[in-house]
Amino acid sequence: INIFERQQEGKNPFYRVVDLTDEIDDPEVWGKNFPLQYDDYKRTVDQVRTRYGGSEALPRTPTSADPRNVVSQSKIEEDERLKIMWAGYAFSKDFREERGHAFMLEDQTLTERQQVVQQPGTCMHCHASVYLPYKKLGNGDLVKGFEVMNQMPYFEARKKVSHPVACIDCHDPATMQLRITRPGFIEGMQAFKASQGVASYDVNKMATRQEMRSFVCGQCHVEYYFKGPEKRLVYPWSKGLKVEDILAYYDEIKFKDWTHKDTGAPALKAQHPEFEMWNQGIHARSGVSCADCHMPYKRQGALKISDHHVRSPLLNINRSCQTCHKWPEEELRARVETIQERNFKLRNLAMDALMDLISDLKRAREAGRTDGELATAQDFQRKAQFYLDFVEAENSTGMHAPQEAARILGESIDFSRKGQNALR
Amino acid sequence: INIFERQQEGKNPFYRVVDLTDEIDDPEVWGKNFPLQYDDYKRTVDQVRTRYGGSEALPRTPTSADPRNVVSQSKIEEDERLKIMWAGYAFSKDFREERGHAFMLEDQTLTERQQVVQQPGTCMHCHASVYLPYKKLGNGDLVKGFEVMNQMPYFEARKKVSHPVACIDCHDPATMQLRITRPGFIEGMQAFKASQGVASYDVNKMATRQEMRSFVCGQCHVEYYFKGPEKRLVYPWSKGLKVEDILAYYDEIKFKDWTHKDTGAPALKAQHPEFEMWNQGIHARSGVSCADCHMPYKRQGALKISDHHVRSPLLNINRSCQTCHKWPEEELRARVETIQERNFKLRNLAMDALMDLISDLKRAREAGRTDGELATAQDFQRKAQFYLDFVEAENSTGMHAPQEAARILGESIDFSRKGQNALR
Amino acid sequence: MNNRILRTIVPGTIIGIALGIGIYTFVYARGGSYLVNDPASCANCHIMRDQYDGWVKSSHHNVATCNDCHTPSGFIAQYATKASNGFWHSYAFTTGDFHEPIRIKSGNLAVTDNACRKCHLDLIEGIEGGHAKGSETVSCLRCHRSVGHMH
Ligand code: HEC
Ligand code: HEC
Ligand code: HEC
Ligand code: HEC
Ligand code: HEC
Ligand code: HEC
Ligand code: HEC
Ligand code: HEC
Ligand code: HEC
Ligand code: HEC
Ligand code: HEC
Ligand code: HEC
Ligand code: HEC
Ligand code: HEC
Ligand SMILES: [Ca+2]
Ligand SMILES: [Ca+2]
Repeated sequence: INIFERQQEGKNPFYRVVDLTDEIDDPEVWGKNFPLQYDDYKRTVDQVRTRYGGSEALPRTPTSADPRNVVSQSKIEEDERLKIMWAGYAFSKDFREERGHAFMLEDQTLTERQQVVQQPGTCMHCHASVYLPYKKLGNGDLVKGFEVMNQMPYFEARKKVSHPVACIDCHDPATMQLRITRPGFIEGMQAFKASQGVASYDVNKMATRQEMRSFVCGQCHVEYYFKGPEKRLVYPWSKGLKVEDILAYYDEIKFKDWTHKDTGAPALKAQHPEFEMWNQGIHARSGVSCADCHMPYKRQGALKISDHHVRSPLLNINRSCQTCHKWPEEELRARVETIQERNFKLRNLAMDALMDLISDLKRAREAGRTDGELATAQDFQRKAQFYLDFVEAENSTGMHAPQEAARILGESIDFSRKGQNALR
Repeated sequence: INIFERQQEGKNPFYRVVDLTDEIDDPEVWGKNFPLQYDDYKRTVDQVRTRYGGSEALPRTPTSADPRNVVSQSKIEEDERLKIMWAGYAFSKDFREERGHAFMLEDQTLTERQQVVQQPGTCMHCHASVYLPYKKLGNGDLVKGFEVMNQMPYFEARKKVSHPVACIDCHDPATMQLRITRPGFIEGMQAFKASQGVASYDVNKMATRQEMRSFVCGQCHVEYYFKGPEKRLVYPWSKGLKVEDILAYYDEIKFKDWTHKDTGAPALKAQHPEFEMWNQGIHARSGVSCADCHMPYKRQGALKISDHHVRSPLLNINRSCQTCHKWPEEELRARVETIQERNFKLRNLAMDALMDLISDLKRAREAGRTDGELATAQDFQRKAQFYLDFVEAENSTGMHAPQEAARILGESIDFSRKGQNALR
Repeated sequence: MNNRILRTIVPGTIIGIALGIGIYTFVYARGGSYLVNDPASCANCHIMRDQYDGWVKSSHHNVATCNDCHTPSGFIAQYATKASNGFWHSYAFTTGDFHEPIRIKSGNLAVTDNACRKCHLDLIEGIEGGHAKGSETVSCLRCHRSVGHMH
């Protein structure tokens, strides 16, 4: 019975129930043709915690302003030093552990950061299914639509979208091939490739299938900033993907995210540079993609499908890691945790060093020293903080590139302590 | 005929030409039974440089005091900061890149460090075939002989030995099985295992064959010190093998190698902790032994043997790495060099930080501050220097445990810079 | 019913059902494939497809079939292994109750490690330590895991 089913399944990969077009963005409709993928996709509502990742489902009393009855743990409460690092910036108000894709739109809409700053429509790029909305706003032109939405106030843009990331954002409806739909990534890759001597790179034409299995994630899991009054979303890769390349870029254009409240430093906030960090690691170098670990193949009868329940690989070690690594599950978990623990300890040292610098700077300022005198130390703070945050905000706790993450933390410590010395 | 010969070889791999006993230490005699291994063993005289390892054969004019006409490059000339780190210690006089096993005895005898300090016979433990000499001096008791030689002056002990590490030091002549002949390692492992709750560990009885393929190297490639007036060789592992465990041990017994000339700090010199560092890495965790990479199997006629030309794996990538890693040779070299370069850059930052601390301390001392006032900063120097040296003296340039090495360097930077702060 | 009877009947029933299912699969899904030597027959179970595809491209596909590496030498031992694996794999396949990706278990791993020696004994006599009677043997698979089929 089971076997018969399996032999049948083996022969007939999918039933075409509806005709998908580029105008349909509701995943439920796509799910009619691909019920297995859709079922898993819906499971991104699950919340399970790992040692350093996953997320915890914390009950909360809904209010009219924020109807969520479950949120994930607050990172700034877990480590109060973060509030000091981000003093004067919205992140010191509310910053939580990220959770599954199903929540992206509501978590963005409801974060208390929205109450502190007026955000632009640009935010939507990575928290909603914007492919169709962009095309509509741009009269068929994706990039034009992107530009239009960028300049809307957040809550106006919010009305134009209705789903978190959906099938249409990663797939071509006709062939189901992967595709890149995000202008930010298309332009970012172009700039990056140009820096390597490749002119007019077109990701949708020139990327290999295996590359696409990471690039679809690189659409959002990257460091970014909003450029100019048009609030254009830009991935700062024109000098390279390493932390020093990105900082050099920001320095060149004299960009800052905010001025640190206690010290006056022109500070930067690094944000989820998973793609950049992964690029420095041994897995990327070995051709292992994000999807290999976060959407591993699973067997459904005779079919092998990609697990669309995107989540921490530690919740699925056998499929995520054991295809390549013949070690027992417990051993693999222990390996990851050894790497993460080492990373976390060094991150804590770097955090302490930064706290020391901030408190020295603050005291110097209170003692009446001018910004001119403090400039060197402030610049060290900018650097130290960006490096530290680059690892802190990277959600793998060092796993995506262990040696590189430790190197960056080591340099961050050096910057913080040199900043202190500059105050002598 | 050729084929016939090979078939014979295959069936009867070892021609027993001589009867080996525990009284024969001349490798040439062992070589009669095992000509293939002996041929390779002799090739450790080769000198070839890799990016960060191997060694360079520099011609030199022999003198009566030092008849060597070839030496390897001087590390303290390549990086003058080393002289400052070791000011007042023999290493600031002469310290060279290590080369093949064939040179170990002459390099030890002729290093200029010998002219600066009176060394004890203990040195011999790791630079000569001491198994038979120890047994003779101890009337058949290895450990007793060890104790006797430790207390001789170096040049008296020197007369008791005649070969660099030889077959008898790693092999049982009757079975050719690996064995541990070095009291330092036997006792060190006992202390280490005791710290893990294993009582009276006997390495020769309890180690697996695969462990022995690393332990024979761990006899010498380790951190050590000479204990007490008996100059007993001790491996400081009773709290564990990590750098912080070893430092905690030295702190507890208030041990120092010397007093830093410029700063008065009670300094430590770390020495070739390959075994300790390898232990923290992913290869050790995966059961990959020193011999797997440094003595890989090679095919010689119809036989497969262990390559006794112990050397940098980068000179033999196809056999050393490619059985496990199916990447092209150039790619594997690039991977190693990426790891090493990252390590080397961070090491340079840590070195600069240490130089800053030393010069601050020196100035403070010259300004008349007392050792009492400087004690905290001096202790930071001790720590920073030991951590840095632990990576610097570890000869793989980070390769044996990339993340761990970077973590240690990061902490070293923190210590140096905190030392500077303590002087404010 | 008291516990003792339960303890006999329940497992008995389960074994009975299992046997039934196992035998059903053995026949229907060609679990008997185990008894022949054609590698393609192992791939009858689509679950063995990866290994089959890997084997086709491996250094050994001209010289060794699945059974050369996955059954011990000697007629009885060979068929005992085949029958036992044939039955349990059929059972596992039907119930779907097995670890994925499939992992070779220690018993079968030992069979395979020994299989290398069937063909390569001459070559490895040196490293096995002709003189080291009774010492541990080398595990070939530590370095050569992928010779039969890339995983
Ligand atoms: C070698 C496997 C591997 C690859 C390849 C990989 N990751 Fe990860 N990733 C992990 C592991 C392991 C963690 C840690 C999970 C944890 O701590 O629970 C992680 C964590 C994450 C997290 C945080 C998850 C959580 O549970 O909080 C995100 C987001 C992430 N990775 C995205 C990416 C992206 C994007 C890429 C590609 C650019 C990528 N990963 C490539 C293994 C991988
Ligand atoms: C459209 C933007 C977008 C794309 C494309 C995207 N992500 Fe995400 N991802 C997010 C956002 C936003 C969150 C956080 C949601 C929240 O916390 O509410 C997230 C969360 C995650 C998490 C954390 C889950 C947890 O339990 O902590 C993982 C893992 C992850 N993404 C991996 C991936 C991978 C792998 C891909 C590509 C296959 C991918 N993402 C593609 C935006 C995206
Ligand atoms: C370049 C893509 C991108 C843009 C643009 C973006 N996000 Fe996100 N956001 C992500 C990803 C990826 C995650 C999950 C990883 C993480 O939390 O570190 C995330 C997580 C979040 C979360 C959940 C975790 C937390 O921080 O509490 C909130 C809230 C959020 N974003 C709000 C916003 C807001 C507000 C904006 C606009 C100012 C914005 N995002 C713009 C990609 C983006
Ligand atoms: C964040 C990106 C992302 C989203 C959103 C997404 N997919 Fe996928 N999907 C992938 C990736 C990556 C693959 C693997 C493609 C490959 O290997 O070439 C894939 C593969 C597939 C395949 C091919 C068979 C398989 O499982 O490998 C189907 C069918 C599919 N997805 C359907 C869907 C449906 C239906 C939805 C919406 C419910 C959806 N996908 C949403 C990234 C995504
Ligand atoms: C598609 C193959 C593949 C997958 C899936 C994969 N890895 Fe790896 N992994 C590799 C390769 C290749 C290397 C590099 C070493 C080599 O060449 O064998 C590696 C190296 C490692 C290392 C050593 C590198 C280091 O940074 O210390 C660890 C640990 C590791 N992987 C853990 C994991 C874990 C945990 C997962 C699942 C979350 C995973 N891997 C998934 C292929 C993979
Ligand atoms: C995974 C393979 C691997 C293992 C296992 C390994 N090493 Fe290495 N080792 C290397 C590589 C690669 C280098 C760097 C060589 C270079 O830079 O030329 C190195 C360098 C060295 C060097 C310096 C060599 C030189 O050419 O200057 C020594 C000494 C050394 N290792 C000893 C050991 C010892 C002792 C062990 C076991 C405790 C060990 N290694 C385990 C790969 C390994
Ligand atoms: C008796 C002590 C002793 C033992 C045992 C020993 N070594 Fe060494 N090894 C040395 C010394 C001393 C040197 C440096 C010789 C010199 O520079 O003159 C050295 C040098 C080396 C080098 C550097 C070669 C180069 O070209 O730079 C490597 C690699 C090495 N050993 C690996 C090993 C491995 C692997 C083992 C075990 C199979 C091992 N050693 C066992 C003492 C030992
Ligand atoms: C615990 C084992 C051990 C002891 C004891 C030991 N050595 Fe070594 N020695 C080594 C190893 C291993 C190397 C090769 C690795 C390296 O150079 O870092 C080496 C390298 C050397 C070298 C060549 C590189 C250099 O430093 O210029 C000299 C010279 C040397 N030792 C002298 C001595 C002297 C003098 C003593 C006694 C005070 C001594 N050794 C005691 C293990 C030892
Ligand atoms: C520094 C340690 C060391 C020295 C010195 C040494 N060997 Fe070995 N030898 C090994 C190791 C490690 C093996 C691998 C043993 C195993 O796998 O169990 C080995 C294996 C052998 C074998 C078994 C066959 C093979 O090649 O694997 C023979 C025979 C042998 N050595 C002979 C010699 C002879 C003759 C000498 C002296 C000329 C010598 N060895 C010196 C470490 C050493
Ligand atoms: C006997 C098997 C074996 C040998 C020989 C071996 N390795 Fe590995 N290597 C591994 C294993 C196992 C891992 C861990 C990842 C995994 O589980 O696949 C690994 C991981 C790695 C990694 C990723 C870990 C990291 O620290 O980034 C690199 C790079 C690597 N090896 C390079 C080498 C080089 C270079 C050599 C030769 C000098 C070598 N290996 C020899 C088995 C081996
Ligand atoms: C009836 C379907 C089927 C056929 C036909 C089949 N296998 Fe399997 N095989 C399985 C299943 C299911 C498993 C997983 C069993 C488990 O993990 O308990 C498996 C596991 C294995 C394992 C590793 C599991 C272990 O217990 O060590 C080996 C080796 C293996 N098969 C070899 C073969 C060979 C060789 C053939 C052909 C002669 C073959 N198989 C034919 C279904 C099959
Ligand atoms: C039925 C006989 C047979 C069995 C069983 C067998 N081999 Fe082989 N093997 C051969 C022959 C014949 C060759 C030469 C093939 C060639 O030249 O392409 C070979 C070649 C090799 C090679 C060199 C080619 C390569 O892939 O690198 C290795 C290594 C090897 N075998 C290892 C093993 C191991 C390990 C096992 C057990 C898991 C094994 N063999 C089982 C017959 C066998
Ligand atoms: C520690 C790693 C290691 C282990 C364990 C190991 N081998 Fe190998 N083997 C190698 C290396 C390296 C080579 C390549 C030798 C060369 O190229 O000269 C090799 C080569 C071979 C070859 C091919 C020789 C040729 O070139 O034709 C065969 C066959 C082989 N091994 C069989 C075995 C068998 C059988 C075992 C178990 C008894 C085994 N090996 C254990 C590393 C290993
Ligand atoms: C030359 C030897 C050789 C041949 C031929 C061979 N295998 Fe294997 N097989 C192995 C080895 C070795 C392993 C263990 C792999 C591991 O542990 O990574 C294995 C493991 C397996 C497993 C368990 C999966 C795993 O990775 O643990 C299955 C299933 C299997 N083989 C099926 C087959 C089938 C079907 C064939 C024929 C098409 C075949 N094998 C031919 C050597 C061989
Ligand atoms: Ca999370
Ligand atoms: Ca060297």
